[in-house]
Amino acid sequence: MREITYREALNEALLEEIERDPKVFLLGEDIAIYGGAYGVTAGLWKRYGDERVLDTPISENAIVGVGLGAALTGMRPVAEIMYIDFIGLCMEQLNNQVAKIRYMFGGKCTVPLTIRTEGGAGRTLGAHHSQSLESWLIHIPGIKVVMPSTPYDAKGLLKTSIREDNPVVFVEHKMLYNTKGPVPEEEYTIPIGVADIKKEGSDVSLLTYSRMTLFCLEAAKILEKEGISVEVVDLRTLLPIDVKAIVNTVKKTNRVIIVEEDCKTGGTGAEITAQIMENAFDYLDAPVVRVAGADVPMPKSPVLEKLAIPDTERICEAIRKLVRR
Amino acid sequence: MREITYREALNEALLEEIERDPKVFLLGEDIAIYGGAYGVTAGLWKRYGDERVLDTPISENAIVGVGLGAALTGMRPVAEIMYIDFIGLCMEQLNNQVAKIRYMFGGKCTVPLTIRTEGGAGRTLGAHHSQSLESWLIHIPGIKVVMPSTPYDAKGLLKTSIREDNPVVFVEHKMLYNTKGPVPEEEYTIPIGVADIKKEGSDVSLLTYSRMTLFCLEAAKILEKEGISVEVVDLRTLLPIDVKAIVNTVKKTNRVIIVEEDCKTGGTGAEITAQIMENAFDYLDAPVVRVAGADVPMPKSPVLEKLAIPDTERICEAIRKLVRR
Amino acid sequence: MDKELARKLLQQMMEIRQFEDKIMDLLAKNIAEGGSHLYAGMEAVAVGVISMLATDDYITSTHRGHGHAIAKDGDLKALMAEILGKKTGVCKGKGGSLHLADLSKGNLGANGIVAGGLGIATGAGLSMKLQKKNNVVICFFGDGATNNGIFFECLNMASLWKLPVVYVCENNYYGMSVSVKRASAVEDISKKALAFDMPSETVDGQDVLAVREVAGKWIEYARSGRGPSFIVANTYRYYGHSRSDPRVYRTREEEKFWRERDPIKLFSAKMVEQGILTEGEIKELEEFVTKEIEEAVEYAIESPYPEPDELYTDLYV
Amino acid sequence: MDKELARKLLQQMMEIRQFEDKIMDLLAKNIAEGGSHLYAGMEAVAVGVISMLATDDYITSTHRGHGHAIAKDGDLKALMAEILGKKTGVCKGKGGSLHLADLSKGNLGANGIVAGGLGIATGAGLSMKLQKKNNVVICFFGDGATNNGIFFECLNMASLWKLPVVYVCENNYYGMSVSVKRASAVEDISKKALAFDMPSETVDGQDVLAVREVAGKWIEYARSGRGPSFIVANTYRYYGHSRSDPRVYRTREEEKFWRERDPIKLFSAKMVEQGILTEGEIKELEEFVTKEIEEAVEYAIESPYPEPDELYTDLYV
Ligand SMILES: Cc1ncc(C[n+]2csc(CCOP(=O)(O)OP(=O)(O)O)c2C)c(N)n1
Ligand SMILES: Cc1ncc(C[n+]2csc(CCOP(=O)(O)OP(=O)(O)O)c2C)c(N)n1
Ligand SMILES: [Mg+2]
Ligand SMILES: [Mg+2]
Repeated sequence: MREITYREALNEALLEEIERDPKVFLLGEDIAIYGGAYGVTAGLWKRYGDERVLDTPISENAIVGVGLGAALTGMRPVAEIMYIDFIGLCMEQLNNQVAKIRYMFGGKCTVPLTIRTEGGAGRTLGAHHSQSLESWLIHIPGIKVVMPSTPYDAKGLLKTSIREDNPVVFVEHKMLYNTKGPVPEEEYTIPIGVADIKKEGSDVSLLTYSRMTLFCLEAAKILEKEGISVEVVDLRTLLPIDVKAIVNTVKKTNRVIIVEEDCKTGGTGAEITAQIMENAFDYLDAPVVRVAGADVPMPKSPVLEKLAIPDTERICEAIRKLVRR
Repeated sequence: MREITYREALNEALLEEIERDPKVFLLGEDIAIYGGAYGVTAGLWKRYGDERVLDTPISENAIVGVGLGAALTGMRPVAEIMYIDFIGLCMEQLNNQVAKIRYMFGGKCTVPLTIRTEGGAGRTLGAHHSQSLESWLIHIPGIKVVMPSTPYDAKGLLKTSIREDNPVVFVEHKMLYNTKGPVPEEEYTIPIGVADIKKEGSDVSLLTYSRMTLFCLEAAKILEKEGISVEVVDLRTLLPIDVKAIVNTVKKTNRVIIVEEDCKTGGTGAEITAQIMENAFDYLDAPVVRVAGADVPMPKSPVLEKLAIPDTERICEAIRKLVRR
Repeated sequence: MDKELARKLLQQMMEIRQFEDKIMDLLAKNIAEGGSHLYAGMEAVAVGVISMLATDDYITSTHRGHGHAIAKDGDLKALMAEILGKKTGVCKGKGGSLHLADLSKGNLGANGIVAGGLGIATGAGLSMKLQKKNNVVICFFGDGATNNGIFFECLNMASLWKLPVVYVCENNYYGMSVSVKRASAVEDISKKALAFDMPSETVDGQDVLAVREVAGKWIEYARSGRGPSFIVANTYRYYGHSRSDPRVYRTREEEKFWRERDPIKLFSAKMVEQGILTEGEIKELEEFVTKEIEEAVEYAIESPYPEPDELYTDLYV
Repeated sequence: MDKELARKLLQQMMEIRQFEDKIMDLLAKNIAEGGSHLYAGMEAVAVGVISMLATDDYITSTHRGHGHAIAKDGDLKALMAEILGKKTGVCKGKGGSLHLADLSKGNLGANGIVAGGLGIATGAGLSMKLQKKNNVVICFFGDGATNNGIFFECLNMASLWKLPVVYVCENNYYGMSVSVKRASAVEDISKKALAFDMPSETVDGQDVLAVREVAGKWIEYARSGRGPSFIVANTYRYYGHSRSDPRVYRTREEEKFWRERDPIKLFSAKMVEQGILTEGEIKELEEFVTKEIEEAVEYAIESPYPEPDELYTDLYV
């Protein structure tokens, strides 16, 4: 199969959905002429013009609100918030309006709105351009939250997200855009809410998502040589989360490490831990471990940034320690 | 000891701190002439005028930013965000600026800013005036988060918060303002980060905070008659959380129920569960249970609102079930 | 002035007034619970503006949204039932007073967040433009809302993209308790449109015909593709912000001044003067409305609450 | 024109320019990592405005903040070290290019968030007023920032409360790639102040003396308690928004036009023409600055990174 980058996969998904449905249009900062801060929308404006690919002012709260208004009245917008670090500017519209409006209106509307954004550390951009804020999002009933790790998943899940009649926040990772992977030429979609076992194993389970999936796979490879069989479960969707897949892997290995890039306290791993506690407690041979981001703003210094998020070595150590327990 | 309401206790704390420190001033919507949407600042403007009690325009993001700017340059502001439901409007300033600035600046400043707000359901105000969003806050390293349940705690903790050189978000509960409790006449403060055992018990521990503490105490009373001894731990502070107190109560009773009003998924109970998993797993005789808010926007209808958050009966049932396990 | 039209305008204003007075009553009796921001006194704005719209045009409303909902052809029974949180409410009892909405009537919803509807209105305007529909969107909000960031973000976008949105500021001189003077650097709110080269006009919000004229002009302007506009309608709310509000921030004289400029009285007097309606007809109309409202209240009170399992429905498609 | 002053202004502008050129170089060599938004071309704004301040006056800066930091008496070594994330950096390597700050010099910080510093500046202004200090706050931000809600919220408060803040919009005609024309309903950004009855003035941002004159006037206005003002300084950034930016959104002719209006060249020529500085002196100054910057780079490169345990320090008091 051909290999393309995560960025190209996303670009293809957008292009195909623009082609497929005249109601789809994109709006966001620097997505048109510039092609997006990370190049995801490159070429689309040239091809489709302002009517389908719209540069906006730097007005995050309005971008989300306008996306909602368009979604309520017949369009299928894909809004971009350039960095998830800016999501605080539109949390009101996202949480109070986008997520709640269908419920508040007694189910008498649909909100076919996708909000694309991007997060994560790795480029030493400092505290305002490196965050992982997905745990805020999973606490918002009414939206769905998707965080793919591979080009294949990115394309298939973005297409599904755009076709959803529910609002979806689609969180990309800045360090994944240049990663490559197989993506078929033919049309496909991936359902929201289904985890993917990226590697089977029997001694310990790593539950993870987004960029950390890559680190987990590296760690699994290293540990394999040490005779430890590691299962890597890529959750892909955080809301709704695939509880069944989580329970199944716990039943299989009885030892779990959650690997997440976000700050540990109040992070996504906490919810996953609670799900395991509630649904698979009796299958645990040891307490669930969280390998997570440090509870600090992201420091600029490259040496500190590296320490602030999990890396392969820390994952390996956690696995060794857990298996010994 | 004299008994006063939660509202009066807060009012006293503000008045005393205004008197004590000329750098303390209050700003927020309708806090001056009107005395605050829930009357907490009643009388203060009349006594101290615009220089100490400042009505602002309806500009939540700027209120927090202005509070920060004042805190960095010699003042000790207490900002009010009328409902926590509006916090999405100022999450950018809170998360990116208020919480991170000291760290980003290499420790070369302090941020003596208190942000008071109010949350919770119970008045059938619907989805935009009934939320519990504290789990977003505990995921913001750099701030502290306080949520008192009694007039005594409210007064002592608010005074400490105002005196802190770190930013504190102080979350009150709309259904507590009229509750009464003993509050000494003389000056006192309560340290941030210390839980309070509101009732000792030996069979099962309820971990809770804010209004739910009252429901837990009611449930404990009911269960006592059924021969079940319930310990009620009021966390009081959610960030930092009192891990020691949590571990101690788990060691004592080996059975834990977290009672929280916020939406369950990604809620504060998830983090508490993870803390127990990591620090007291071996002392658990049964999985930790979360009795939490439903994962829906708060419905208006009084019958649905009641179902959407925990009540004494649901807590009692959870206790009975857990003890039988 | 067409008699049918006069009757319609008057009837809607009366419906709003009596609806609100009734809710005040229900609140006092603890039959209605929770907050309700009452529109009484401001009827000419909602009725004047909305009467110039086509049925498939859109509005967005506010926390003070009963008037807009009624004027946008809302069903009185379903609205009253919603306010009581009943299953038969226009939002099945899930929204309540702060979230009245009816997409089938073009009402994109009241909003518990001040300025919370500005984005929705602007997005609906963009949507009309992209779909090449010639519908217009009316965006209602208060004077206080014009100090919130999203107000400016949206007006900028609307003007930049020439969207068919008419922004209508219902200036009742106060936010909750904070007067325009104490909250806004400009007392003349229409000046805010200068920051966006957007045409603006101030109108007497107690005079339903004046409102109609101004609204009609700018609706037409929007419909013909010339872009957005900003109307400031000066008006007054009779009741306090909430039931417990002792209204210390305003004087009884000021209240009296405005009560004398009551939109229903003013319009009734004018219609009688011009011989379009008789006093008898007006009285009849009033009685008709009283009956309508009574029926709505009865319907609402007798309606059942939602079933418990409704808690989890309607969240996702 | 005082010779010492001329030398100081020129030196600061040269320091900024060479600092930026050097960073471009370090980025290309992968010695500097991460983003750096370069100020080259815009030097006359920071230097012109800040040279009119007292040392205990405040500024807030932007994502494009190197120029402001240098002009506000920043230590070149500590700034360069910060940009490389070194322990000796002005923020101990924790902030980086986007978060340069030095409270001891009155620099309340650069900001990774567009318009993120507006609240801080406005709050500092309120703080001065409440403390009855007569210090002034300069708030820098770009043209793009004037479309963000908090910009409007803050200007409203500042005007309402008559705060001693001078808001300085560095209009370089583009956000990242989106031109003012495509992002703002008014091309003349100074019009935005009309929404707040705030005085405003537009100035040639390439002419350091013109900037000084205008800034001086409004700083004095603020200092004497008359309230805030809004300055729009028209200027241009030479480099792309980031290193990889091919600058397709603007023409090479436009860039050439602005390069010809280089603030350092313009000011140097004027000083020579007026006989205040000789070409030789200017050359000498340039060489002096080159040495300074080289030393700063050397210092920064040789400085150690923070120790691992620094990860957890400086979060709470
Ligand atoms: C974002 C936000 N801030 C504050 C409130 C609380 N609040 C509700 S109504 C109101 C006053 C609004 O004033 P205005 O916009 O003039 O409308 P009016 O009530 O006068 O009709 C306030 C402050 C809110 N609902 N939303
Ligand atoms: C709130 C926010 N939105 C978007 C960005 C991404 N971004 C960084 S700089 C920039 C352009 C800013 O334009 P302007 O204010 O004119 O400043 P300039 O870069 O031209 O100096 C953008 C969109 C950001 N940092 N913060
Ligand atoms: Mg008002
Ligand atoms: Mg710019």
